[in-house]
Amino acid sequence: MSSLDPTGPDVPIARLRARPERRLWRSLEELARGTAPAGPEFPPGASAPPEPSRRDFLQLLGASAALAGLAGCVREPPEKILPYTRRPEDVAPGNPLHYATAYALDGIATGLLVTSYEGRPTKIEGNPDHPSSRGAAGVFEQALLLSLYDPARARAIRYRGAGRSWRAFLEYAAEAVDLHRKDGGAGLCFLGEPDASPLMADLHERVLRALPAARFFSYAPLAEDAAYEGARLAFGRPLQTRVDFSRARVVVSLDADFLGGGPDRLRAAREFASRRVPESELSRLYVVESALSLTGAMADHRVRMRSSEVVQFALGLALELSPQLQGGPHTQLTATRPLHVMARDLLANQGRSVVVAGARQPPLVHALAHAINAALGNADRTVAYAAPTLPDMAAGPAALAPLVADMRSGRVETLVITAPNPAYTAPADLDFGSALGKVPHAIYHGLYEDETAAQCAWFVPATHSLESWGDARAWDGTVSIVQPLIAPLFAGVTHAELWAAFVGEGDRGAHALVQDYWRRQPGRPDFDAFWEEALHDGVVRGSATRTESVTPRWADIAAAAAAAAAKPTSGGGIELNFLPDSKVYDGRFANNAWLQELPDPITKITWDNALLLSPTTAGRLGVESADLVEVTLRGRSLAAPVFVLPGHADDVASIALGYGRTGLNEELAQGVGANAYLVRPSDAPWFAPGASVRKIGRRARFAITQDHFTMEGRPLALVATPRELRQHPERIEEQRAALPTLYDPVPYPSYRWAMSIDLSRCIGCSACVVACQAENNIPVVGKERVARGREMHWLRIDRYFSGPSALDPEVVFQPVACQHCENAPCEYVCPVNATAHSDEGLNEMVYNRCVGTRYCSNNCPYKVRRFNFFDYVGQRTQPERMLQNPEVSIRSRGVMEKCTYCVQRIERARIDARVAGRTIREGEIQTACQQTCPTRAIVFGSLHDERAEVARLHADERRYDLLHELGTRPRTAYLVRLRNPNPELS
Amino acid sequence: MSALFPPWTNTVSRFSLVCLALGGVVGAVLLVLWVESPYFTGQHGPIEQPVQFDHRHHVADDGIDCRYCHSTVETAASAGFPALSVCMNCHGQIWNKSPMLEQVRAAYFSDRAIPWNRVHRLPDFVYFNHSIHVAKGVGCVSCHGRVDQMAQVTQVAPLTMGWCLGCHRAPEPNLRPREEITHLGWRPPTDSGALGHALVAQYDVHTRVSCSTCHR
Amino acid sequence: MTRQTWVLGEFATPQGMLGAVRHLRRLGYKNLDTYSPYPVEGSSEALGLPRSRVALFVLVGGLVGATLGYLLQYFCNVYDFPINIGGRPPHSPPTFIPITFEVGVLLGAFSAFFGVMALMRLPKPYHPVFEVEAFRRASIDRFWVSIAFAPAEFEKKHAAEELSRLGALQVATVVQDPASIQVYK
Amino acid sequence: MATAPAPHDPLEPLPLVVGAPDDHTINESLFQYVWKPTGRGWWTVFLISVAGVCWFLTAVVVTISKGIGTWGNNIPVAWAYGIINLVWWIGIGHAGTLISAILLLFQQKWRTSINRFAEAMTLFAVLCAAMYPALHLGRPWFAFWLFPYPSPTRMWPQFKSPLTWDVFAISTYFTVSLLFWYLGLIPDLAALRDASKKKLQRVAYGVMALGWRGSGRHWHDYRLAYLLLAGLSTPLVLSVHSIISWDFATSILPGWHTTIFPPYFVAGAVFSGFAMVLSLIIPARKFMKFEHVVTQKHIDNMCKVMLATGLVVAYGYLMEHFMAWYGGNQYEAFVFRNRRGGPYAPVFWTMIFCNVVVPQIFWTRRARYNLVIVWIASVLINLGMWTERFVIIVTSLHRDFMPSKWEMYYPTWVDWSLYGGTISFFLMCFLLFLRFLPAVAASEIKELRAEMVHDQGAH
Repeated sequence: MSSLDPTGPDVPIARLRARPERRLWRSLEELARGTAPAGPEFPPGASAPPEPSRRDFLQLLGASAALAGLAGCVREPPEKILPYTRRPEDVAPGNPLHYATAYALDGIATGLLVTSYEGRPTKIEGNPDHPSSRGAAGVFEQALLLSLYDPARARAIRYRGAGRSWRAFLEYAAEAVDLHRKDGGAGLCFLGEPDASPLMADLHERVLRALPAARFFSYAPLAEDAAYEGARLAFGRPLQTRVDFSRARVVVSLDADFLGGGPDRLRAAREFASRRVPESELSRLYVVESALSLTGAMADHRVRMRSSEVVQFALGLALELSPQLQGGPHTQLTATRPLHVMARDLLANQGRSVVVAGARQPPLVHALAHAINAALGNADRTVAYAAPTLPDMAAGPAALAPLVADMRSGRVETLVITAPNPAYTAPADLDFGSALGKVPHAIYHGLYEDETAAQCAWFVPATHSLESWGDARAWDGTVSIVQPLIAPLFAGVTHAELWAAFVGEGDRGAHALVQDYWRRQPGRPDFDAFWEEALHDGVVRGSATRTESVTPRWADIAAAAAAAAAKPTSGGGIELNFLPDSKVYDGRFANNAWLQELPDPITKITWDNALLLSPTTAGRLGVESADLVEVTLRGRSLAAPVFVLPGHADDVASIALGYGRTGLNEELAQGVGANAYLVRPSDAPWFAPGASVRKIGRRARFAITQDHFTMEGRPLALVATPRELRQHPERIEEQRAALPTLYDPVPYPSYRWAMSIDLSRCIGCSACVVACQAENNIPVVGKERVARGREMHWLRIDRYFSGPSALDPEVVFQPVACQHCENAPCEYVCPVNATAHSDEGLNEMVYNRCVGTRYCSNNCPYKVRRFNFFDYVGQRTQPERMLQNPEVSIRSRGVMEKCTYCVQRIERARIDARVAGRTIREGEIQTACQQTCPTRAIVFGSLHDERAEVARLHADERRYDLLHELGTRPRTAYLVRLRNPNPELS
Repeated sequence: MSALFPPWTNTVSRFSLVCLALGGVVGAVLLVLWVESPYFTGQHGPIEQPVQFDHRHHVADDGIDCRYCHSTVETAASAGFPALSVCMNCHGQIWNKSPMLEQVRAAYFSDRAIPWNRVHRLPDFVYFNHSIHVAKGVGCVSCHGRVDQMAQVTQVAPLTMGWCLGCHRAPEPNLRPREEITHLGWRPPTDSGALGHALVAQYDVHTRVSCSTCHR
Repeated sequence: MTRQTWVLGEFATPQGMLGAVRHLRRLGYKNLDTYSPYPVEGSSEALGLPRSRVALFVLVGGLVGATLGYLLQYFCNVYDFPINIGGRPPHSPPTFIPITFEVGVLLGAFSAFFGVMALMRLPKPYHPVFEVEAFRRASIDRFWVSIAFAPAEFEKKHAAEELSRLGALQVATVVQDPASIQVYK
Repeated sequence: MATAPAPHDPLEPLPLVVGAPDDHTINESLFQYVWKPTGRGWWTVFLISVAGVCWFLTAVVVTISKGIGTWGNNIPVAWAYGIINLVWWIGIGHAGTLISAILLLFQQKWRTSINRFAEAMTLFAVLCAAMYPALHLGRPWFAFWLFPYPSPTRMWPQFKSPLTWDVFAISTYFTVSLLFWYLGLIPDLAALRDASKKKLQRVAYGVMALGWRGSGRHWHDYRLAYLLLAGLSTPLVLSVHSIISWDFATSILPGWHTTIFPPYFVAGAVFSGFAMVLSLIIPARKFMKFEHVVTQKHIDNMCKVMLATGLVVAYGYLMEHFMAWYGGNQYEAFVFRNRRGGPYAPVFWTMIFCNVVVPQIFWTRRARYNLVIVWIASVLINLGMWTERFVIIVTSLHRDFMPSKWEMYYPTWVDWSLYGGTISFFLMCFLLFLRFLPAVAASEIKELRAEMVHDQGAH
């Protein structure tokens, strides 16, 4: 049926193949050959950047799709049907299939469950069986889909710009290996990103067996070297720290954004959130940091300070808490009040607390954290240690220096780069780009022909993770097999294939490589069964690495502490902070429109990064938000717009990495934001003193989705302490008590769909926003239109600053989508019945009936309705159309749209249930936002069954209705955000 | 004579006024009728297909069940358009030399899909699901007509929303025992009303007219 | 059209015209009519016209319109396709009032306009009186009186003389038959 | 065009018709410009307005081909210029009906010489207004869905929506105004038919006159019908702007959701309508030499009406702000604080100046007698009433319940072109009307004169 396949005959599904007797994944492997559409199919520059000119061109391109809304009243020529020539066994057109796979970011994998229609992956979810995911997925995982179909991805293998075949490259690689044999491969270097993949480790060894002198380097701009160094300092060997926040009653974060970043953030968020609700013993979070992070936003007490002062703070804490360090040098740090209180709170919760140090902090802070945890007896209770999952623990900017030195001195003849875009991400002082010029045989393997590709002789396009065979390991070591969801859309080879080329196996195909590796592993009598299970579950059971108990080396720590204490706190000037970006990470996602248009959780800025300053500092510098300034650090300078952020530390400027890309083909990324790598020093990659900020005089224009910070004293996102909740239940009661009405209640005999959102659990990570965008075919509109207030996200996360001081605000997040009011104000103003109520209480939006008066939006007090001001469908390029969810209508120009509670999922579940002659089970329907939510803040279900969790939450003491006094009777209920401040501090 | 207008202008003026008035009304009425006419809804004769596939022969003569070719009708939204391999299951053995089937064989062996022309087309914003209708006892014939008597398939139902609503508001007349779903010639027993109501109860038929039933 | 004769008299003032009409009526003349550039007070009484029926038309039209207006809304939103709109009852009289009123006014206005056109037998671009060239001033600054005769009781002479005696500035006679039309002075 | 205050005895009422012209001269003086060739002045203004209309059409094409995105609208400000201009034009239209219908019912003689003029203005204003509801739709090609007709989808309009009411109100208003206007035109068309020299003109006006011959039997029904139409128009005109105001009043938006809107919108409509009549008729009477029928008396009266309605409007503003403060609803209170001191405060204070301060000058006779002052004031009041709609619509929308979705609204060139375009269209229609149709109801003037003569004869 046409409606199930909006891409029509363009999709090469007719060429899918399957041998009935084979397993599904084999059919996918077959699928992995020969379905790559021809390059010329795509118009030049079809990646739809937000400039109008190209948009016009693309409107013509997509005119047919844009007419979808008209289809009802226009007779069209007969539509073509392209059936399979041989239908794969398990594929019923219109019925999705789900495959387990995994995606590794900086080498650590998150398990995924991917939905696929007729061989087109259309949605990504977390894999419930995977330890790091537990069914959740973050913004990066959710947005993978778009980069898979990104038309800007590299299309061909090139040698000095000219197209080459994979075969040609293999010959070249073989020659290279022969050449290097003479000196054992001394001139051969591999630069990869940290990777826990067993297969890659194996290839690594095999290359060394052939060429013992070959050298392997790892580089990731956001690598967490300091953590391993800290462990080495504390325990004598690098160890991986695993925190179990679900056991911690008191959490002290020393500049650690464990909710917003880090390899295991999804699990951390889940566990942390589980302690933020009254059902469990409420935990208390202290955060010490400079720039306001997601973790800082969740803090019960937050202490702003320069990143460089955190070490002193940690020292002070350690001295109070760990007797083993007593008698050490007395730090000149004037111990602040919160420090003592924190210390007391930690002491009161020995074995039930945890101190975590941030990756941005130097090793000593990590060591001190370990020391404190040991002193408090938290080790093996809330925090455990294990052998690192990552083989290469020195991967930060510093680790890159020796390689660059060799490159300059010409000692590197052949350099195989698989690390993402080092020429861009390498610190400026290394000048990796020019060094690369000195390497005669540079081979770059990447998704895009980016800044690095431009400097390399050879370019080999990489397959996207969803197109690749391979394996990966989770933070706890659990192995996942990475299986492809679709044949490479553009010519590409996997990381493994590339390295295999240097052991003469480059032509075997990634599938063979990974399968052979695992076939060779001992202890698997029935390999096929193992393999099948591993693919099906997405994890290899019992492959997690075991934790071990260790004891700190107090003397070493004390010595290091003494040294640090002796060292005066870093000098004057402004301290420049470098932050991982919440959206483009280190810049690798810069061409992903979903992420670029996603509002930053804290600043709500889209399509940009900014130099963050505290109100005080901004005042002192005489700048305000959107002023362009020149930041100078160690003689290197950078122009960036200022954003004044409450809660930011004084005399500190923070800027996110990953912007200001100049990638050749990544048109979306080009010129978005400022490139902080240009001023990032390799010896101080996270924060450096002595920066100066000078006002340029020009102003930038931010596209901010929420430029008003406060709630204006309105009862929107309610916050309370458990005590207030006990003492003043009426304050919540009056936000939910039934209001008088003239109307007879409308009966809802069967299901009564409803949602609840627990503000205590929501950490504002925004994964739900991207999930919603992916599930519901929500268009991207570009910076200009976001700035005009025309963003299309059905679900937005409001961020409010509250509290007495604008310098130390309390932050609260509130996801707001259509509330599905039973007395919906939007409905009675629609002149054409385009929005109406279903017999189960859904507020339905009928796109094909909408004429676009926009009256409903005016009358929606929550302002959650979105309008198609232009023809956005027409702007979607061919590959982008392939990712559209066939279960959701494409909206034409001029119609309203909004959250539907994922009605397509409800209807599918209903039909499945009714065909099977049963009712829909509790939990059978998950909305996209709910399914991806790392903290389980969103719950969906039917109120007609009191046992349903959503019904329980609707009856919760913390439940309230948004803008309750209007009497709209929303079906979405909110649960009051709980704070657990320390009485001594409040 | 000095009158500005000759006498006949009286008749003309009145006549033209009447025409003006009637013209508007009649035009509107015709428009309303036209959009529901077979010509507009597409019930206007068969649609040419690349291959002369004759349902009369396959269904009536050979007695092949609908589900043999449209195999996902009970499990999926789409009834399933038969893959060429399905054709070849039989025509690999019989008529495997027939020139009529040359195109089919060529397509099959060259692995190229034959571009058929859609006959029953719903707009893209309508989500029709075969499986649920079949499961609740709606026969193929109710919407597709006596395909077993069609040389080339023709759209017999208007497929307008009004037509859909008709059945969703009163499904009884269109229900039949599940085992008769694909039996195109099936006639309900004398008092079809009673059977309809019985089946509604038996199959727990619960037709909905909420927008999201079909529009998402 | 049967043979008919019109005798027309032109007067300088409305008073003259009215006087003439009253007199002629007293003499028992039927089928009198007056012509003036603007409505002249008392002409209706002079012509002895009954109460106009336009008012009745408007009343009926308005009531019918209002009823239709309400029924239309009731049929659409309550009877034919009731939909749950924001939890409001499908049949909510208050919200039906505005359209009921508007449709009432619309039909009322239509019946007033087309009603009066029908009563005046307009449009009628041709009328025998237009045969008299001088009659053109009837819409500008002159006041005319006409007497129409069926062929049976044709008293052209007397009528013309009466009009002149009553002070008509000029008198004209239009004799209209299927064949030809003559104008006598 | 300033004429010094006419020296005359204040006890003596101002004349409605200057001098004692006979019917013939009235006829000649009122129709002369239909016969004599058009002057250069007319052509200049006309061509300018035609150019404006072409510009308007380009803006329309852009809007329809590219989408509402070419306007400045956004979420939350989903309505802006489209609706502002709609309300403004409808309001202007109201004076016409008021003058011709209500003043007729109240037997105000002074309506006679300006009603035709005002009715024409009504028609063209409503035409301009009616364009916006269609244009501002996201999918204007489906505008017909707002009308109830049996469709294959079996869907009907939703009659609880004020927008559906608008459809009926505006179309009814236009139709009734047209009938009323045309019925009034008929005797004058007949007069033109008979008085014109050129054959072509005679035939053209003859066709339009439908064969009217001023028969006493016709006048008998005609007068009643005309009166009844006036009787129907009077509640209609009140209902139309009330319904327009319900577009806002029935919503839940702070600043919109208020019961005072209907009366205050109607008053505002009359206010702006009279302002528009004045700003048009003051030049017109000059250039078309109507001073003898459109006298100082008329202008004086209209100024007084504006003063009165202006005071009602001022009271409306006062009440809004008072209730916002007194009602103690924080959302309502904020919206009005935001109007006074928010980013759009300049527009708000312009409104206060034009609609509240300016009309006060009409307390003095000197101001009412100085045509320059009157004209400038009336133009300012038109501007003021436009800003009023801007304030009501934009300031209420751009900061409503959720501070997280507050946005600013800035119009685009398309917005401005559409606004300027309708003004040109209005002007064009008006010039054509002045050129080809009797702008003053001659037969009614004659009747009026006759009555005056009669009255004088009486005492």
